[in-house]
Amino acid sequence: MSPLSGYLLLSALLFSIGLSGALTRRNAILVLIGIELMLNAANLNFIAFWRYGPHPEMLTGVMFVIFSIGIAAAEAAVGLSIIVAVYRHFRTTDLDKINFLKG
Amino acid sequence: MLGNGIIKGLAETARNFFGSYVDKERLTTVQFPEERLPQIEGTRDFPFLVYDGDDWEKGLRCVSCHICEKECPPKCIFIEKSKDKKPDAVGKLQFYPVRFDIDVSVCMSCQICVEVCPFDAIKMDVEFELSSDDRFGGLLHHKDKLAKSNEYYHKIHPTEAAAVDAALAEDREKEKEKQKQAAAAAAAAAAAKAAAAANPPPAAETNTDASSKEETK
Amino acid sequence: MTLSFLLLAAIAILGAAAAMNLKNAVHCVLALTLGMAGLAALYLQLGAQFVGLTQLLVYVGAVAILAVFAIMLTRSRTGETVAHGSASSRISGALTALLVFAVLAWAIFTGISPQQLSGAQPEASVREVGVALMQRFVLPLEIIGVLLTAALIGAGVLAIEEKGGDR
Amino acid sequence: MPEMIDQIFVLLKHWIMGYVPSGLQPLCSAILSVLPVLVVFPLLFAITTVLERKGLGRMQNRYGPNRAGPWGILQPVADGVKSLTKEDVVPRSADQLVHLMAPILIVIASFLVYSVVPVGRNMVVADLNAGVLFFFAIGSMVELAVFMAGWSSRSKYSLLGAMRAIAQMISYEMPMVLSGVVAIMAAGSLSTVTIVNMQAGYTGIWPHWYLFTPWGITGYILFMIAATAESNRCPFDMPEGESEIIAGYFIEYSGFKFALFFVAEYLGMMASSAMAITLFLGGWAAPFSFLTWIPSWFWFFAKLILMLMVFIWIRGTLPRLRMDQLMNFGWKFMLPLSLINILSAGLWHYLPSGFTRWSVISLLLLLSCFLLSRSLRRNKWFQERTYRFAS
Repeated sequence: MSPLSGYLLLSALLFSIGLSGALTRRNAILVLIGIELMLNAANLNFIAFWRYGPHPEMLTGVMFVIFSIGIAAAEAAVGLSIIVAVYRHFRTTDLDKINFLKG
Repeated sequence: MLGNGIIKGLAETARNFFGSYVDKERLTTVQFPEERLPQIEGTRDFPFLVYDGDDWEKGLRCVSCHICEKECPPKCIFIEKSKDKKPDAVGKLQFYPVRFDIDVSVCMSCQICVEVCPFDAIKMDVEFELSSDDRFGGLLHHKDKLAKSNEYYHKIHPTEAAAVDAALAEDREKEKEKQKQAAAAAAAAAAAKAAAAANPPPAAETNTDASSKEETK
Repeated sequence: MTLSFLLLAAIAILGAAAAMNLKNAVHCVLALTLGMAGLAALYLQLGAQFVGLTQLLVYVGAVAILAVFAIMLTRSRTGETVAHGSASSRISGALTALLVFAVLAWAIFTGISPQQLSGAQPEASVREVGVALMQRFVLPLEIIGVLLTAALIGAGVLAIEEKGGDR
Repeated sequence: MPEMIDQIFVLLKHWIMGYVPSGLQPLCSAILSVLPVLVVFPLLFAITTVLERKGLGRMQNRYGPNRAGPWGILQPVADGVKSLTKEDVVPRSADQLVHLMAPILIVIASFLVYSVVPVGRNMVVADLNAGVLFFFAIGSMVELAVFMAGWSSRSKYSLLGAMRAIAQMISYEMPMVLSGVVAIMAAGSLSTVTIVNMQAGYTGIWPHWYLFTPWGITGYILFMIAATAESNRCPFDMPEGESEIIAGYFIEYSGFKFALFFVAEYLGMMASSAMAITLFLGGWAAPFSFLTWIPSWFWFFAKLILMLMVFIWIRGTLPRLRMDQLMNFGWKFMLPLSLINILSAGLWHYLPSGFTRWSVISLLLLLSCFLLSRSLRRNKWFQERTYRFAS
């Protein structure tokens, strides 16, 4: 097994863990954390491909990860403030109970 | 502009810092175990038992009436009353404490025991270095450690002690008067009853005289 | 497959798995932080120093603290935070994740030919990153700047408490 | 000969390395680099505590500790023995693992930041390409450790203290990073070694420290204020305000764990000072060109102790701020001023050198400082305070 596939496997595993968390947890904050985890798994892929792929001097993977971290930070900030706002309205962060639009 | 006050304050602390090395007058603290500030007269911390005369066992003013024990808010006093009576410093037969313990670790120095004592037997001390290796026994003071002479009381709280002595002397004077009157009345009655019998001199009276003189000297 | 890779991968997986399985939400966030720190160390190991340290700064310093603050602000009245969904949803979620992992692993094992890989350690010094940000990637950088500003304002607007609200 | 004394520790390390078999050399080199950091800075911490207590005493016209050893210099030893032998109490409802991890994490983070601080010429544990970023990244770990300590204790005081500490640290981390950015801009590098090397030259007898520029001194002052807040020192010590929340986030710690928090606080203070020295005060560079014969490491530690004394002086002078004052100051004064400072550093780069550059940039900074402090004051002066919970 080449070193690259090790990193890719790790990334896939992290992605699956994050996905399972995002699908099964009921606390909105923990769902957000799962999504962050999936995002980070993708970031690891970018770095691994930058390291072992062709043309590392172009820094494409590194740049992609830097922007991705920036977006993740913005997402976390907005997401958590949405959760706080939702909490203020519903008095809970349990996603199963926030079902106003369900009809 | 922001920061003027900060600079002023910094200058002040710097002045204190260097000044304390130059000018010893600035240092307001004393080096405690070696140097001590003189105690003011109102100093008081834990109670002690006053005795008259030289022998602390005989001269204790306490008659173990249990008032202080009952009044003590944290219940730090333990008294065991004697079965028999012994003559006190005045010579009158009184009960005396077989045990008189004060747990200093519990005492809160409220002075209530002093205020309720009708015999002026318990007073406040100024001794504060009471620390001990023994956590429980060392802080439970027994009768022998608590008993301190009236002279000591005069030394630590002169004004108060003089007032107490004066009051005691006055009480005794009154009592003497009363006894005299009683004796006179008794004598008169006795004389009236049995003129033949001679009046014996009251022994207690002379005793009281002697001890009160001794006290006030 | 060096020892350091295995160690850091173990830390990252442990942190991630704990973050998704623990009961207490604060424990989850702390475990996530551990996983993110492991990932940052992996970036450093791969030679991407700037990215690794940024990851540490953003996830350990900012996102974890934000999440913790959010948990503290939204603690449910009944006490402890809610754990998992119902058993059926758990099983279906885990199955989906397992399926995704199987597909990804299959793709990884069949898709890569080792001949294309370069072995040399590439250089990503801060200077090069900076030059790239200012030349090739200047437009994305501007867009990210606008996005972050918008996110800052938006988060503030969302989280601010209206005067005379239901508090 | 001066070069030899200057490099004596580096030469010593090379000499020892000569006796080590080649297989063990990387490991041995790492140990030899790390070990001095683990010895010197705790020692400096011990010296600082006794200096602080004696200095504060003198500022308040007291003697300070003078019993343990001659003039009380063995006081830290006595304190150490005391804290080591004390009982380690863990609250029953505490989160055991997190409660244990918090002091360990905070001490690790406090020690890690020293790895990028150049304490002398060629004397740095790791010359990282992104050293300053490493410093701030590791510094942000302290916040998490503080939260862990406060939350795991399950005490409302420690939770309040932790929340205050985190709010304060996040608010002041931004001005700290931004005020450090000017030095990074001027040096064109994130590596601490390069930044110091850029400042090590002399014009006549005067050094090229960034402190001696208008943006440098502004950045330095802002950095130091932010560093005071980051290390929870007076006047920004609300997180451990004794009078309102007893001791803040480490109230439930005792014995050695408490001592670890104490060590971490002082190590953080020293790390911030070391970073300020690196960024603005020329690191190990001598203050005048004719003093370069004195070894570089001496200059670094002399500057460090001087900075620590300034910290002590400020602690002895200023009372504690209120939380709203702290937040207003951080967000409405420090942050805008540090942004303007970055702008002025950029302008400085493009203006022709000479008197004009000096006066323009100084005027810009002074004016903005004046206006910001006025706006800070305006709304606060005659405002009636309302007490929400005390009616």
